Amino acid sequence: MKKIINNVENIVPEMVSGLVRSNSDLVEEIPGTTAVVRADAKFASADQVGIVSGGGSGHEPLHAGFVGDGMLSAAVAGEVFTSPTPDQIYEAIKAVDKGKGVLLIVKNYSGDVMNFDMAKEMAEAEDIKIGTVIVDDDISVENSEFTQGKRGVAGTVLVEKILGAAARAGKSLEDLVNLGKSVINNTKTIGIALKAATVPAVGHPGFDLKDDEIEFGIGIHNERGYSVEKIQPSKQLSEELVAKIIDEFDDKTGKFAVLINGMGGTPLMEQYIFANDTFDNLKAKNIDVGYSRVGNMVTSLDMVGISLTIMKVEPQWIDWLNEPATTIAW
Amino acid sequence: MKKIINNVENIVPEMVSGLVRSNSDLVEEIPGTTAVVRADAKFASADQVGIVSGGGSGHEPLHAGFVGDGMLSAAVAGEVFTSPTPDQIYEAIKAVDKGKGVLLIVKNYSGDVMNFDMAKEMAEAEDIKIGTVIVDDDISVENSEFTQGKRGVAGTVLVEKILGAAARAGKSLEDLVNLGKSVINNTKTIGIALKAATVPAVGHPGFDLKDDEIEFGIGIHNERGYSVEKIQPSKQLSEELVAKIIDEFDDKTGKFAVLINGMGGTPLMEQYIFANDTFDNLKAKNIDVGYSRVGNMVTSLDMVGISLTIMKVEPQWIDWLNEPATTIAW
Amino acid sequence: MQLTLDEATKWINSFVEKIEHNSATLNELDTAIGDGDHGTNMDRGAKAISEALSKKSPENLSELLKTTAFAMIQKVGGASGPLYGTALLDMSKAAKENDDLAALVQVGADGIKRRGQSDVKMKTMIDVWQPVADDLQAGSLSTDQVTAALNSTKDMVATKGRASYLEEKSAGHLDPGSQSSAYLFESLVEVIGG
Amino acid sequence: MQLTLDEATKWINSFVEKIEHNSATLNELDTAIGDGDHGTNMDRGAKAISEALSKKSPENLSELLKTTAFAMIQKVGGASGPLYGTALLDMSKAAKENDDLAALVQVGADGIKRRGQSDVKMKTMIDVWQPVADDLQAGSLSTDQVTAALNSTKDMVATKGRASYLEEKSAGHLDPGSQSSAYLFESLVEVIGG
Ligand SMILES: Nc1ncnc2c1ncn2[C@@H]1O[C@H](COP(=O)(O)OP(=O)(O)O)[C@@H](O)[C@H]1O
Ligand SMILES: Nc1ncnc2c1ncn2[C@@H]1O[C@H](COP(=O)(O)OP(=O)(O)O)[C@@H](O)[C@H]1O
Ligand SMILES: [Mg+2]
Ligand SMILES: [Mg+2]
Ligand SMILES: [Mg+2]
Ligand SMILES: [Mg+2]
Repeated sequence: MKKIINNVENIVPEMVSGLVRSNSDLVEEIPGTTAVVRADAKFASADQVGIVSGGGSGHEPLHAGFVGDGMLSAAVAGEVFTSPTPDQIYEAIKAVDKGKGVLLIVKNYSGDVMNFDMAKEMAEAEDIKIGTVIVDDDISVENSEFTQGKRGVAGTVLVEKILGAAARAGKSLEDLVNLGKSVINNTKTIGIALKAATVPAVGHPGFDLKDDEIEFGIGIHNERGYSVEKIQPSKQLSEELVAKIIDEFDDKTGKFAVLINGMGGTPLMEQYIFANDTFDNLKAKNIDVGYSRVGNMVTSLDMVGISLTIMKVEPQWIDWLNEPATTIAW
Repeated sequence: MKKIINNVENIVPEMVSGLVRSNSDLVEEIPGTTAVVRADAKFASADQVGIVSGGGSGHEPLHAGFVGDGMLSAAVAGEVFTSPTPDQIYEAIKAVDKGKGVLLIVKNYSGDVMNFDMAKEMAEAEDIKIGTVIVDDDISVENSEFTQGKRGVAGTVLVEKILGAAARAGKSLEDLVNLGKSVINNTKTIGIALKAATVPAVGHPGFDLKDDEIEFGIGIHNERGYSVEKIQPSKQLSEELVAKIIDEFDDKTGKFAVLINGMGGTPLMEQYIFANDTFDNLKAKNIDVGYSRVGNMVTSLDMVGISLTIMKVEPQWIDWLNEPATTIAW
Repeated sequence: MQLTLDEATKWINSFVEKIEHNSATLNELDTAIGDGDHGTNMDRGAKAISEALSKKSPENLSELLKTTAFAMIQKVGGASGPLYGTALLDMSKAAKENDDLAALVQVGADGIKRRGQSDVKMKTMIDVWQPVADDLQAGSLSTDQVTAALNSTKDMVATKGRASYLEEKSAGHLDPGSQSSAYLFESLVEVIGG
Repeated sequence: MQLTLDEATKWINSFVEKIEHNSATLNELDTAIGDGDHGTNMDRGAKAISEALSKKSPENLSELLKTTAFAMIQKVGGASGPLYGTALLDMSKAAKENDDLAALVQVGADGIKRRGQSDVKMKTMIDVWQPVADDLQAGSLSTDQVTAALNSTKDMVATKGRASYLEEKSAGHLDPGSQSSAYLFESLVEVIGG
């Protein structure tokens, strides 16, 4: 393993410090934590529901890169691929509560769900109103009562953008929870990997793929997917993902938002080629794309791969996606 | 080689098409070329010197990602790591000339210099005023009359930002050429690679590095650097680069801008850790950082590595760097 | 049997040591069917426990368990942090009234079930905690019993936790949280005798 | 000697073929001391030349050279596009007045020097073009002479083009642009005889 780090234990605090120091007009650290909170001039007077997200590190720019006016109020960074602890989340909640309550956006992983849940219990004990939405957009995993359910992956960033804009527009905590549930229900993602990520503490890729193999349905923490196939041209890769995702929507009319997300080690060049094929494949299925975005948004360390997210959107959601947000990475 | 592409010959047109289709509010293709030009509402009435840049592909988001209000007017994409041809550059020049002339921002590679030069001759034959600035910020290469001179690398994006803002502010072509030369004189970069890039047509990394080796002084087209060393902690890597770069500035007072640039395969996590160490190392040398930026701006396909750019800035330049620009990637 | 403060302190210290010595093994197990960090997570917790206990010696069993719980909650994160944290915090509360070992471990197992919305046979640490609680209730605990509980997770298909995403492919591997729990109860056996 | 349209057409066709067959070799040479694309670049040019010539047969030598030049200028890019393009365009202009082969190749070499701000001994294609022009001027050209010119680039230290960034490390490798130029003049020898 070759990485530009100092030592494995200090990765997260050093990363958060580097992020804050290079963006001190936008964010600041919450003392004693690895959480960051808005530091822009508007924040002091922002009279809105606070929005806190967070999770394990290794998915940068998610979440700290999306803290700012019109998106998240604070983000909590856990250790690499490890949910942050409840006390840190609780500090972030306290830092953003303006008396209107705080919405927690949580990716559906048992660790995240449990730690945010404990933080919620702590905040409620201090009479802070808390709402929670759990993002579970990864349709490569079966959803059933007997399992953990679907994972939360790249769609999270679109959820954060829409809820962030809606919160800025003055929506109540209750409205935001309902909006969030509706957005999440309409968000579906599948990811593929050409090479697994190397967790610094482990030192080698999380799984092996041969030189001509590609794994379909991976998660953002090196979770294996639903099948290993031979590498195919971008056109076919896109075709398979588009077909699988569109199949999940009962209603294929109306507008859709599309996110092509790089996993960290895949250059923009390939993401744009995949985007080009995806526009073709969606057109062939008469899907009307009302919003699109391409880039490294929800990564998995140095994983080589890509994910495709498609969201069925209401007109108002497109406006919220298009509204400017003053963050590091949106 | 595993890449998300269709076939090697179509990489550039498909990439440009994907970029334009996912950002149709910002840019459009110039018909018959792989060049993109501003498509925003403001462009039609923009009464300013046009700014055209371009070069080989593989450095995304450079240059097309920086086309928009306040930055480039058009960008020309050549084949992978290959300068675009004069006819394409000429089309871009024609598409952006508003009668005030066109500034060409060229990275110092013989191919780019010669092709832009031929395009300039073509445009001047049509009575379009042309100014050229040649970016040569890579101080890992010796500059002497007997050589090609220093390469143009990551500093290019800062040059584009400052000149783009200055052009929007109404500066004349002549002023922009002078400003550009002055900015370039004050911009210095060194890059390091942990793994070379794989050019799609070649199919394997451009050079080999052992598991514990790192190459100092690489260019953005797999050009080898000045030394191969054992991998070191980020703190020391940064220390070496900071020392080498700062040494080149005669005057170490005043403000400096800092760009930490990912080469394509290095996650943001490591870039922020390196940024954190760089802030420390600059502080130890009493360097006053007035602007900073971290991210994948000028990449080299899937190269794993990072570059550090430091620019001695005048107060006005900081304002120009901070001004918003409506582009895909700034 | 009653658990004394002295026994519990030895128990926790031995657990800390085992985690520190075996964090690579836990990471490897978690790499196979999770995300490769269970050892790193638990090691962070182990170090936090040592530090907290070295700062201030607990005055009673409940305090010891509470200090241990807080260290886990504040430093581990992931799934295992809130699970071990909840188990130990619930045990700490219960220990104020009752220091019966079997009852305490059952309280811990119940805490994990509540926090994790889970139960036995889901290929989680519960598959070690619950059998151990049962064995203690039945009167004795041996390392063989702990090992048997751990090994029972091997052929299970996970339905909770990260391994559940692998569905059938999760079978054939030990559950990492069960391995760390096995270290916990092997330490207990060392202290209370087989 | 005079260069006829017929000879020149065979020359260019043979060059196109050699480039298409050897693009991988050119990429490999360029990978060692450049950026690995010289074969891909030249192959794009070769295909463009074929296409342009198949669309419309040139009526005279100047037109043939011009068509070839434009194909290179518009399709190759990189350093080699404007260099070959300028050489051929200048040769096309000169061919209107003078069809002496040695004089034409010298015009081409001068065009490369002008466009590239370069000269012999800089480890560029000029180190093939100039010796070949000299040999033709002296009355004959053989593949051995072409090969000798090409091989002379091996030990040179590059001071122009991408290889110059390697400084001393550029020695020990053939210059890729000289290899493609060697193909050009080997094709010429085939046509005009050794
Ligand atoms: N819902 C749950 N109920 C009980 N135990 C669980 C649950 N989810 C996970 N676990 C346990 O946690 C262990 C994983 O811990 P760890 O790797 O530290 O966390 P993460 O999965 O967040 O990376 C699993 O091996 C399993 O024993
Ligand atoms: N300034 C120059 N003058 C003459 N020849 C040059 C010059 N720069 C480059 N070359 C030639 O061009 C060749 C490289 O061409 P190519 O690889 O296609 O372009 P690029 O270097 O842009 O990738 C070199 O091998 C050399 O022969
Ligand atoms: Mg984890
Ligand atoms: Mg090139
Ligand atoms: Mg884990
Ligand atoms: Mg080349």
